[in-house]
Amino acid sequence: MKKILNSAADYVDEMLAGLVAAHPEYYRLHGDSGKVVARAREGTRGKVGIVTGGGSGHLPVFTGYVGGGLLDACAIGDVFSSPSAEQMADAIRSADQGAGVLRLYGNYGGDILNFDMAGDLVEFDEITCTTVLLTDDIASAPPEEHEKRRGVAGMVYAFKMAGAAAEDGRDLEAVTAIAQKAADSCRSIGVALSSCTVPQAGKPTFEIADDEIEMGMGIHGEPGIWRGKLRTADEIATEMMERLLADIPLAGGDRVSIMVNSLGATPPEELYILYNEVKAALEATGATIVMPLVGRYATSMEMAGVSFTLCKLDEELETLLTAPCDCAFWRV
Amino acid sequence: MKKILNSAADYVDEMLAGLVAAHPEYYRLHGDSGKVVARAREGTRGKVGIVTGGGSGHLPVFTGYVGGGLLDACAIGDVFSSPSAEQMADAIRSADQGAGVLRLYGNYGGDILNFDMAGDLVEFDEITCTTVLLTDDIASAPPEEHEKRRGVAGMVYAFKMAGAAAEDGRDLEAVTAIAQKAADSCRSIGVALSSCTVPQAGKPTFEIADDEIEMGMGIHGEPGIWRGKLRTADEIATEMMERLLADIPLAGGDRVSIMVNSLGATPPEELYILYNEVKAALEATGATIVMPLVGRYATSMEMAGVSFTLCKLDEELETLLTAPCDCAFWRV
Amino acid sequence: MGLDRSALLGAIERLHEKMPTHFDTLNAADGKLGDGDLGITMTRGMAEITAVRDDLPEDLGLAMLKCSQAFTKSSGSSYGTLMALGMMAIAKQIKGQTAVEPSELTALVAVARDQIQTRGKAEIGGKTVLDSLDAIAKQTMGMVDLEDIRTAAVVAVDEALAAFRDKPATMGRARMFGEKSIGLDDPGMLAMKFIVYAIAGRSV
Amino acid sequence: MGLDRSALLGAIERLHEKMPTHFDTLNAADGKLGDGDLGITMTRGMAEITAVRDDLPEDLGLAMLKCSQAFTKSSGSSYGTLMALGMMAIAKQIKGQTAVEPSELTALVAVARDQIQTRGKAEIGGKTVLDSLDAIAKQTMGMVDLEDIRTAAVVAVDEALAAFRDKPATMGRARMFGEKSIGLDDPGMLAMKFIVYAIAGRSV
Ligand SMILES: Nc1ncnc2c1ncn2[C@@H]1O[C@H](COP(=O)(O)OP(=O)(O)O)[C@@H](O)[C@H]1O
Ligand SMILES: Nc1ncnc2c1ncn2[C@@H]1O[C@H](COP(=O)(O)OP(=O)(O)O)[C@@H](O)[C@H]1O
Ligand SMILES: [Mg+2]
Ligand SMILES: [Mg+2]
Ligand SMILES: [Mg+2]
Ligand SMILES: [Mg+2]
Repeated sequence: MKKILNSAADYVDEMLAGLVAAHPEYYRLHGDSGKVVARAREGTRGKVGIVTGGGSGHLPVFTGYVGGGLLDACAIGDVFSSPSAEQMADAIRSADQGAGVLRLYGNYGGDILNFDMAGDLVEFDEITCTTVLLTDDIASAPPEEHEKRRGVAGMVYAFKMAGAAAEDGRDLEAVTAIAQKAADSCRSIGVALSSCTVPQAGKPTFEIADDEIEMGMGIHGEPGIWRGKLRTADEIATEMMERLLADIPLAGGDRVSIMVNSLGATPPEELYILYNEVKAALEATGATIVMPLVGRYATSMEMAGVSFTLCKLDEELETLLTAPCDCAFWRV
Repeated sequence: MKKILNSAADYVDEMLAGLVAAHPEYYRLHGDSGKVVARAREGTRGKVGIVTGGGSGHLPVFTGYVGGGLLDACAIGDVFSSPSAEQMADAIRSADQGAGVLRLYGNYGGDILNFDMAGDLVEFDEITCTTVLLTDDIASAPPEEHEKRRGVAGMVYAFKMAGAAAEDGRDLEAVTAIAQKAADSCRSIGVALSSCTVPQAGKPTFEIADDEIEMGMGIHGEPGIWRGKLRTADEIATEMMERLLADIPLAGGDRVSIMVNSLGATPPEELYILYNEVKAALEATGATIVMPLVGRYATSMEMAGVSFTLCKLDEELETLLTAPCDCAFWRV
Repeated sequence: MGLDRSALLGAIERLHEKMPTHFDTLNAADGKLGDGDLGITMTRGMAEITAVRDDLPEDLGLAMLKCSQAFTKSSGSSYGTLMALGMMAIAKQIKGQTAVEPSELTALVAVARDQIQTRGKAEIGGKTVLDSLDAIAKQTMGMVDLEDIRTAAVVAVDEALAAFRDKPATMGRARMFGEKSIGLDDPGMLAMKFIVYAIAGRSV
Repeated sequence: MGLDRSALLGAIERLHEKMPTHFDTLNAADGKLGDGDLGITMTRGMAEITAVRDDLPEDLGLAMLKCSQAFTKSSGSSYGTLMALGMMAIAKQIKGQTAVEPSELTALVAVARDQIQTRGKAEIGGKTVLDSLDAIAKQTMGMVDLEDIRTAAVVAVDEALAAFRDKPATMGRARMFGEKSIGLDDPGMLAMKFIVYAIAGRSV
C-alpha cells in the first residue's frame, strides 16, 4: 500500500486533526468522538442546521463542505464506512440552533440506519429533524427505481443550494424542500480508471487492467455498466453525456450547471480536455451552462477517473447556486 | 498510458481550450500560438505586468495563477517543456500596460534561454523587462550553489506576493524587488511516490518500486537525495522539515507560511496527516504559522508525492500574502 | 445450567481470538460484493467489546447493552449497526437477568432478527444476515439442551449459506451486483457463521 | 560544387525520415539524464521544418532562418532553442548566398557553437552538444572536399560521445545526476550524432 500515513487505524483521526489544525478559521472538532466536524464559529440562533455524514476518503466530501453558506456539521466515519449513530447525533446537536436540522446525505444502507438511529437519539433533545437523500448516480439503478440510486457528487449541489437557503433564513420545511428539489435535479455518472486502497484493507479495493476502464463504477468500486478498453476523452465524454441526457432531457432555454469531477488522481488537465466535449454536448441541446464546476469536488482518495454531474436549474436553484459560500475547499 | 485524452499531440491545446471555456471570467487565449493565457479582462493602464511560463502538466502552475492579484499572462509549453520565445514575447506584450513587465519563472535552462530571447524580441516593442528566477528546491543544489537550484512550488508564493504588489500600484523596480525577496524567502523539498507519464512519451517518466519513495526528487522526475523504502508520514515530514529548517533556520518570533502540496495523485487526506508533524516541527522553533496552504498548488499531473515549501515572512511579505487574489484555482 | 456473565465473556474471548483468522476472508468476501470492509468492522467491533469486557456487569441485559454500544463506537458500518440493533433488542429482553436458560435462546435470536428487519427494511429471503438469524431461530426452536442448540445453530448458519449462495443479492451494496452475486456467499451471512461457530466453541 | 537549397532539402528529408527510428532512443537517453523529451523535441522540430520545406527560399540564409523559426515554433525545449540559436547564427552568416562551399562549413559550425555557448552559458568540455560541435569544427578544419568533411564530421561526433561518456554532466537537467551521469551518453550529443549522420547520408 503506497500511501503516506502513520497507521491505518489512525488514518481518519490524524486526517481530521490536520484538517482542523490547518484551517481553524473554518473547522473545529465537536464532541468526544473526534469524528464530528463543525463550523469554527457557533451558528446564528434560529438558523436551520444542515448536517451530513458518511465515510472518510472523499475529501472535500463530506467534512470539507462545512462552512458558511454550506453545512453546519458533519459526522465522519472510517474510510468508506458510516460514522456511528452517536456521532451523527452529536453532529445534529451541534448544528441545531432551535430551528431544526436537515439531514442531507447519500443513499447508503449504513448511513441510513445510523442517521435514523441518530434521529431517535436526538428526539430526547427535542430537535426536529428532516431527511433528504441524494440518489444522483444513474448507473446504480434504472430510472423506475431511482429511489434506490446511490448518492455521489450531486450532493455538492445539494449542500450548496440548501446551505444558501438556510443562510438566507428560510425555515426547516423550506430548506428541506430546496434540498429535495436540488437532489431531484441532479444526475451523475462516473468512470473509473484505477482503484484506490482503503488504508485498513491495505490492498486495492478492486483490480482493473492497465488498459481498461469501468463505466458507471461507484466511488467505492461498486460495479458499473461495462468494463472495456480505455477510449478517447471525446468518446468517454460523449457516452457519459448521452447517458445523463437520456435520464434528464434538456431543451432550448434550459439552464444547467455541470460538474466535471476528478475522482482523485486524474489531473485537472484531463478534466479540461473532457470539458470541451461536455460543453458541446450540453450546448447541442440548446441549454445554457451556468457556473460549470471543474475540479476535485468529491473523490475516492487516489482513485483515477471522473464523474459528471448535471444539475438542471430553475431560477431559485440558480440564485442559491451562485450565492456566496466559503469553506477551505470551495469559495463562491 | 492510462490517461483521458484524445491525442498526445493535442493534449495541451485541448487542455487550454477547456480551461478558457470553463472559466471565461478568468482566462482568455491571447495571440496566434494558442499557448498564451491572459487575464479575461484587459489590465489597468500603468500597472506593472507579471508574466510567467514553463511546461504544461503542473496545474494550477503556471496558467492557473493568471488572475487578479496574481499574474497577468503566461506562456505555456508542451508537457514539461518550455514554451517558445515567441510565445513568451506574446505573453509579455499582452501583460504590458506601459509600466514594464516582470518575468517571474523557475530556474530551468530551457525557460531561461527562451525568456532571454523573448526579451530580445520585445525590445522592439519598447517594453522594459526584469527577471526574477525561482530557485527554491533545496534538493537540487547545495546552499553554496543556491543560484543553481530549480524553481518549484515556491513560485506560488512569489506569484502571490509580486501580484499583490503590482495590484497595489507599485512600480517595476519595487515589484521586482518584492518578487526577489519572496524568491529568497522560499525553500522547498519534495518526495515522490510514483511517476507520471508525459502524454507524448507514452510511458512513465521514471520507474520506482511499489514500496519505494525518492526524497528530493524533482517535479519532472529529476533524481533526489535518496531512494528507499516508504516510511511513515511522521518520519517523512520530520526529515523534510529538518532539511528545510537546516537551509533556512527559524527562531522564536519568526512568522512563516508553509505549503503542504500534493504533486497530483496524493489525496488531501494524506496532506492533512502530514500537516500535524509539519506544524509541530515549525512550532518547535518558536515560529508562528501564517496562512498554511494545504492542497494542490503545483503538481506533475498524476504523480504521487508531496512537497513542502517554507516561506519566511516579514511584515511586507505577510501583508502581500494575505491580500486578496482571485483565479479559478485559488482565492484569498 | 443457565448462561451467565462468564459464559458471555468466554464467547467474546473465543470470537475475538478468531478475528485475525477471519479478517482477510471477510474483507475479501465483502470486497467481491461490497466495499471490502467487513473484516475491519468485525475486528474493530470485537476489539471494542474486548476493551470493555472487564467492566461488563452481571446483569446480562446491561452487559449486552454495553456490548452493543461498544460494537458501534468507532464505526457505523451496516453490519456493525445491524448487530448493535440486534444486541440492543436482546438487551431489552433480558434486562435484570444474571442468567439465561438455553431454552430462551431461540426467542432472543428471533427478537434480534425482528429488530434488524424493522430497521434495515430487508425481507427474509433476501440473502442477508437476516436469513442466517432466521435459520438459527427455526432450527433451534423448542430445544432445551445447550449442546443440541449449539449443534443446531452451527448447522443452521451453514445450511443458510448453502441455501442462499446461488440466489442473487437484494440488499445493501451487494444488490448492485445483481446476477454476479449468484454463487457468492453473502458476507454478512459468512460473518454470522463465524460468530456462531465461535460462540458455540466449534472451530471453522 | 557548392551546397544549395536542394542539398539542404535532401538533408532535411533524410533526418526527418530517421526520426521514428530515433524517437525512443532519444527519449530514453534523455529519460536517464533529464525529462525524457528529446525524441519529442527532435521529431516535432523536424516535422515543423518539413512542413515549411516547400516554402524555403533559394537564399540559404533566409532558408536557415525559416528552419530556425520552424524548429522552435511549437516548443521551447533547451535543445530546440539551442539548435534554433545555432541555425540563426548560421543564417546571419550566409544571408544572400544561394550556395555554400564545403570549405566554409567548418566556420559555420563554429559560428553556431559560439552562439550556443554565448546564450547557453555552458563551457566547452561540459559534456553538452557544444562538445560535439566543437569536435566537428576541429576535425573538419581546413578541409575542402565534401566527402572528407562528411567522414570527419561523423568521426567527430562519435569520438566526442566516446570521449565524454565517462565524464560527469555539468549543464542542464543532467547536471543534477552528477556522478550517476558517468557512463551515460549526453542526450544532446547523441542527437547531434544522429543529425550529422543524416546530413552526411550515413546510416547509424
Ligand atoms: N438492510 C439490511 N438488512 C439486513 N442485512 C443487511 C442490510 N444491509 C446489509 N446487510 C448485511 O450486511 C452485510 C454487509 O455489511 P457491511 O460490509 O458492514 O456493509 P457496508 O460496508 O456496505 O456498510 C451484508 O452482507 C448483509 O448481510
Ligand atoms: N546550457 C546549455 N548549453 C549547451 N547545451 C545544453 C545546455 N543545456 C542543455 N544542453 C543540451 O541539451 C540537451 C538536453 O536538451 P533537452 O532535452 O531539450 O533539455 P530540457 O528537456 O531539459 O529542456 C543536453 O543533453 C545538452 O546536450
Ligand atoms: Mg462499509
Ligand atoms: Mg524538456
Ligand atoms: Mg462492507
Ligand atoms: Mg529533455
